[in-house]
Amino acid sequence: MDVILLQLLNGLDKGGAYALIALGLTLIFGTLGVVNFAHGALFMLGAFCAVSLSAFMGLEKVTIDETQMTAWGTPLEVRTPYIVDWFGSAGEFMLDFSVPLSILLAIPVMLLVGLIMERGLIKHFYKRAHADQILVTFGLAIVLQELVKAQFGANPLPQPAPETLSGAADIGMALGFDPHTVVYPYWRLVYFAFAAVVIAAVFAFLQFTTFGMVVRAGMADRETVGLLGIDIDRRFTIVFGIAAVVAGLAGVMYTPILPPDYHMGMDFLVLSFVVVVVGGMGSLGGAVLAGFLLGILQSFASMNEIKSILPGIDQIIIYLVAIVILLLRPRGLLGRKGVMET
Amino acid sequence: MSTFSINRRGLLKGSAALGAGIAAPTIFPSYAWAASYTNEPTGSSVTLGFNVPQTGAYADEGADELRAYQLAVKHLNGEGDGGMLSTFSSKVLKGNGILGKKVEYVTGDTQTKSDAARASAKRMIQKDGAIMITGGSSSGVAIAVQGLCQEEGVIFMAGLTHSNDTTGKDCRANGFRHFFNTEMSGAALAPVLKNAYGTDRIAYHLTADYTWGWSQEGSIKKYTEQLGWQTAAAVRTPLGAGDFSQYLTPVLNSGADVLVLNHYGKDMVNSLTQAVQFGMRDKQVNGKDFAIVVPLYSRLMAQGAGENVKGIFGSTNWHWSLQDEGSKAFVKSFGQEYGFPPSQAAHTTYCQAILYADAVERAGSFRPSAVGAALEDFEFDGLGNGPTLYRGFDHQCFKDVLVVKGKENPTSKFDVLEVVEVTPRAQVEYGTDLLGCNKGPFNDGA
Amino acid sequence: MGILEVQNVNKRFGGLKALHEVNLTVEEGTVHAIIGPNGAGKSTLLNCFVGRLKPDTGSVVFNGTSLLGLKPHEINQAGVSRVFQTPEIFGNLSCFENVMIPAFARRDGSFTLNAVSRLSGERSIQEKAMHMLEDLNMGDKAGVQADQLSRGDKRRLELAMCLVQEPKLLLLDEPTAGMSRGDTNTTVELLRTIASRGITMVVIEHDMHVVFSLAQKITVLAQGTPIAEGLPQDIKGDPRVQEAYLGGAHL
Amino acid sequence: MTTSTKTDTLLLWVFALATLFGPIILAPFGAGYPDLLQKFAIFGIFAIGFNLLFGLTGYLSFGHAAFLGVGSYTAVWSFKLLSMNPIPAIILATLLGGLFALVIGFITLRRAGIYFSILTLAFAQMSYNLAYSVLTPITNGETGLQLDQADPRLLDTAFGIEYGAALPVSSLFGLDMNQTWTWDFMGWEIQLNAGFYVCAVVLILCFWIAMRIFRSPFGMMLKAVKSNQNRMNYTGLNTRPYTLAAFVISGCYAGLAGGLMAVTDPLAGAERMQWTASGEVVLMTILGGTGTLLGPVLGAGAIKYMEQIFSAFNKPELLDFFSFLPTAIAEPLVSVLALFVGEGWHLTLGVMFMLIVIFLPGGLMEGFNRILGLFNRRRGAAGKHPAKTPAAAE
Repeated sequence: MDVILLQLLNGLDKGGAYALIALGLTLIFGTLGVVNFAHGALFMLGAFCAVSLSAFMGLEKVTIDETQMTAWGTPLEVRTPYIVDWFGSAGEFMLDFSVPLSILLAIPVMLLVGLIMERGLIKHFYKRAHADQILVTFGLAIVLQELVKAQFGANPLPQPAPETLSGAADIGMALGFDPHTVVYPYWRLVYFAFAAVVIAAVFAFLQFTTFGMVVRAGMADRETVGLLGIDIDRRFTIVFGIAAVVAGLAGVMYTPILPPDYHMGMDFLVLSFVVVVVGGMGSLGGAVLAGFLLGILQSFASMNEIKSILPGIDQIIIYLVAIVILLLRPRGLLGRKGVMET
Repeated sequence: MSTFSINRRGLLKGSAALGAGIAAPTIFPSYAWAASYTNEPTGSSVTLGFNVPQTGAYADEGADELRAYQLAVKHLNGEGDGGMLSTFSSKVLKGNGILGKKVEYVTGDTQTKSDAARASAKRMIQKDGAIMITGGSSSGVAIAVQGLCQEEGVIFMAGLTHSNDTTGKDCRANGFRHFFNTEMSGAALAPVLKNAYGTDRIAYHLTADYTWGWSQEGSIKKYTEQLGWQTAAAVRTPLGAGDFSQYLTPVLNSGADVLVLNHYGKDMVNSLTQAVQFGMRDKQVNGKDFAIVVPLYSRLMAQGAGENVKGIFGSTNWHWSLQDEGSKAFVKSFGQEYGFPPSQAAHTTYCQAILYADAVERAGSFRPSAVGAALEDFEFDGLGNGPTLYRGFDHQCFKDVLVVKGKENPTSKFDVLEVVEVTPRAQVEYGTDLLGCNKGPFNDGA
Repeated sequence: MGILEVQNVNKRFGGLKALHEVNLTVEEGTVHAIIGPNGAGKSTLLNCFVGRLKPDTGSVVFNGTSLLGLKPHEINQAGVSRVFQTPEIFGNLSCFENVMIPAFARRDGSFTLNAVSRLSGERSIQEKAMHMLEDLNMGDKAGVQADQLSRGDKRRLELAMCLVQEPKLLLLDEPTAGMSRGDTNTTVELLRTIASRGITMVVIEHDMHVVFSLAQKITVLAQGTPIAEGLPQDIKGDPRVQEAYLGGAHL
Repeated sequence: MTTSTKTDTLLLWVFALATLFGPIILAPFGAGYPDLLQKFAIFGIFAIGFNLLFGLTGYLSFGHAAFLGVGSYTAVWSFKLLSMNPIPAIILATLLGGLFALVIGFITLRRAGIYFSILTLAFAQMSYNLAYSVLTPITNGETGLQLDQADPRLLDTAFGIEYGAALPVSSLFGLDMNQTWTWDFMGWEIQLNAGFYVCAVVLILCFWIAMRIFRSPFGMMLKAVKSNQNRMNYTGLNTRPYTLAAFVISGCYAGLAGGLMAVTDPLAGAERMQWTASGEVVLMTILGGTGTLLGPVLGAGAIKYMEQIFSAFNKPELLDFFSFLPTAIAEPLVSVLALFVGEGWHLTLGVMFMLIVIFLPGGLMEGFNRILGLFNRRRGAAGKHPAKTPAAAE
């Protein structure tokens, strides 16, 4: 029972990440009709916002101690972060909370990245074939990740969660389990809550603001909305920015779970496409539903009990589910008719 | 070659069949047939091929390997401070290149994919005339390139490859490995684990689901079960899983009190980071402190796991903090060139380049069979791992193995591991029948 | 016994009754028009003929075989061709190829792996297609890419594609929709020529001028039910028909 | 009509000669060595086959690498169990590639558009994941399937062919596939390799078949599928068997390419089936020019060339190259350029994709046609040769 509960938590946590990435991807599909292969790269850029901030805050005052030598024969360098030097314990607190603080950096940066990407590149590809969109955004993804690699190297860079959130919570106790049976890392709980909040915010934004209403109308019938004299293109540009921010935030908050490296975007790319397609192209609710569904199924498929009956099932479960769902429901779980079918 | 005559006949027939457009081989100048082995160096220089991962997950290790090779080339050509040449027990290298020929090199990107690695190795052999191929950062690639070098008739000096198979069931006469393997890791780690954790332990293995992972799991199981440990479960995880939470949570209540992570590279960084997040380093099970073991450590990768490596045991081929003369000379030489200490990948590849050059010098020829014979059963010292034997039977180096632990109070970002035990060579040696190597004859190619 | 016999066809979409007890007989060699106000169920009925929709109850029998449950390509192979409201053509192929494709479909059936023969060696098909284009005054446009054509020419091309199959029954869904007066007149002339060759046609049309200059028989649909059927002159004066068309505007 | 047949014959001849003289033509570009030439031919075949599906029907498969992988595994097994002769290996690889495509195509072609793409991707990733792990007894997992001294090779044994103590080499009735004749030609070392010529002959054959398909009624039907499936159905044509046939033919091409990879280099690794490998052939086709005959071969060549040649440059070589410049200029120039070569060759690839698709949507073929058009226009303007009127009817 405790094992099931833990796997459910794992699934929700994974699902949160899948849903966040897929949400932006499907938003871009639904509004702009663009297949964005650079979406994984946006996730990766978000993660590197966190890396940059902690690197920036971690800038160190270097004093060279000539009396001591390193093993490789250079004088020993004594390093203290400027921020600690200046602000004392407040500085230490900021260093500790660099990942959550990175959200503040990631929002403007990712918005800007999104706007530049859309205005500079994507908008020229609205009317082009999907194959062209794939090629150009894939090229962009490679360029972005190679630039990050040139700057930060290829190895993962650890981004610890804040000290107070780095342990694990004994949540089983509250639910009547024995102590120490259902423990779960604080940060993963934070991540799940964060994913839920962001998803809710995006839905609320589209549901309850006039801006969102116009965007939804535009998703349903772009031409008609255009005929009403509403500048739908500019709104779609902003939608692209929002999608970039959502992907970026997913990346920022994921860094304590998965030490970021330049290639992490590609690792998530295929998966996020599968999630979007299973959910139904252009369906926001579908993306969220499919994200959680696949996350949970993946978790359960990895259990020893199941693997011993079906070896290797955990490696293919996502794809297997995608195949079954697409054959049973041609347009995905909540897909609308006519989207991306030609 | 019992089929030589058939070959010759068929060959003429075949080439005639290729038809117009290609001249028949008879018009070729005869010197094309005179080369007695692949890429025999005829000029004043000799070309080595450095095949390292430049893209993909191991790009940083590949970059470090390349740095070490460039340093070795400098030293071989008599530039720089000579590094380990001065501490190496064999003194035939004079700093005038190899056999008086200046050492030049070409590079290739393995991408940590067998196909890409073979393609770039072929380019270096077929186009650039490389006489020897070396490098790599995974066993799949090492075995693939080793097989290629056997076919092409050049020597392969393996880089970072830890699977038993490289010098076990997939060994080749033209291939040589300086790095240690999972069998040695198991043999070296077991006594240390016994001292630290006792003999009454239950281990839970998470294993990367491919050849190296299985090999590592098998070795650790074998040696820990000899200690009296039990194995609760051994679970296979997909390569590049990213999030390992679904494999980690079953560990919590399995009754196991040791978690063995048979992962390498990014998988190791991720699974270790996440295991620590699940509180596994501070946990108590069966009245004992829960322990995590990472059988194969890489310092470059351990940096990616940050603070999570603290207090966690593993094994490694070499570490820059070693205090023997060879290691000190190498660290100094490398550090002054690049400003930071070398990794074990850099060390093993540097050694391989030096060992190759030395063998050529001693053999007096670049001919692969002659060089190979010079390397076989070669005893040497002064390259950082103590007295070492290049065993002739399977072309595996036997030397001391380091058991390391994540350092509690690192003084710099390079200082993440501390050496807790140098397991002497005698303890990690194994018989020739254990891994079943059948390497076949040398191939000189052409 | 007509070439197309429709009996007691019913079709519902959820709560909406789209077709109700439709009975219809199309005689061989005639032009039969189906008219009715918007939403009367004309297109739904047509879709039931070609296999796009399946009636809930009732039967559609063509030339002695039931069309129910057949796929569109099977119905076409049985001899029914269809012209769409907006021309459905192969936009990025030349007009010549557009006409060759149906010619092949008629000769080789719904699938042949004809990968070894050369298009340029298919003399009889080429002649047939070229002949068809010339017949419809499009000989000079043979090499033009189809989506470069004017709307009228697209319609004409689509007709050529249907006619080259020598269909036993030709279905036309508003063949003059969105056309200028001039284009409409030319199209009507064209259709009359085709009709005069004895090809059976079912026409759905809004334009009464077109209907009365073409049809030998007219069925009027209103709210999914046939309310009148007969010769054009009978229909013209039928008060029920005038009633159905927006409260009796004079036709 | 006859002109088009003539043009085709000419194109075929030019293509065949260019392929056969490849080792000489490409030597000055540093690409005239056997392995790269073999890769050009093999990936050329792969891309031609992919284009038969994608270029003609518009179905974008993201799983074609799976068929390539199946072909490779089949060929290596054929070497192990039957004979080192490449002919049974190639035939079996083609058949199994096609068979695998038939099964996957039968399921995936029920959907179109991006749904089809993701379905094929899912199948290919499943194949890759399984080949890497649980199917190791068949695929030898990470290490890849290799030849062994102790393999049975039943046919070879039956014909009394033995291979001595060394590992056997695939050989066409005695002509070893790794046999290379070198020849000094105007200062360049020309390498004529038996394995390459086997690939080249197969490539020319494949090109010819593709050309015949393009010009056949079947090819026209496939173009019609891309153009308007609705009209296809109402014209009495069943689209499913057409798309399935295209999918299977293109799977055969992929299997054949995989088989040839094993013939020239008898090792089959699982990463050949990874989605990135499927993506690569998509990129080759689009880069060269989707739906053109020659484009995919050019695209395959361009990407393989970059992979080998750009990745081989390193900083010291660049510094050497620019040593004629003063260091103040050379240093920064080299550090910028170094981003694009050696370990940064992926960056060049990414930039190239973007530039091509932005400025040359029709791929390299469009580029050539534009240059050709420019040339023709200039000649036309000079009044010597009036611009040719486009041929009517075909």
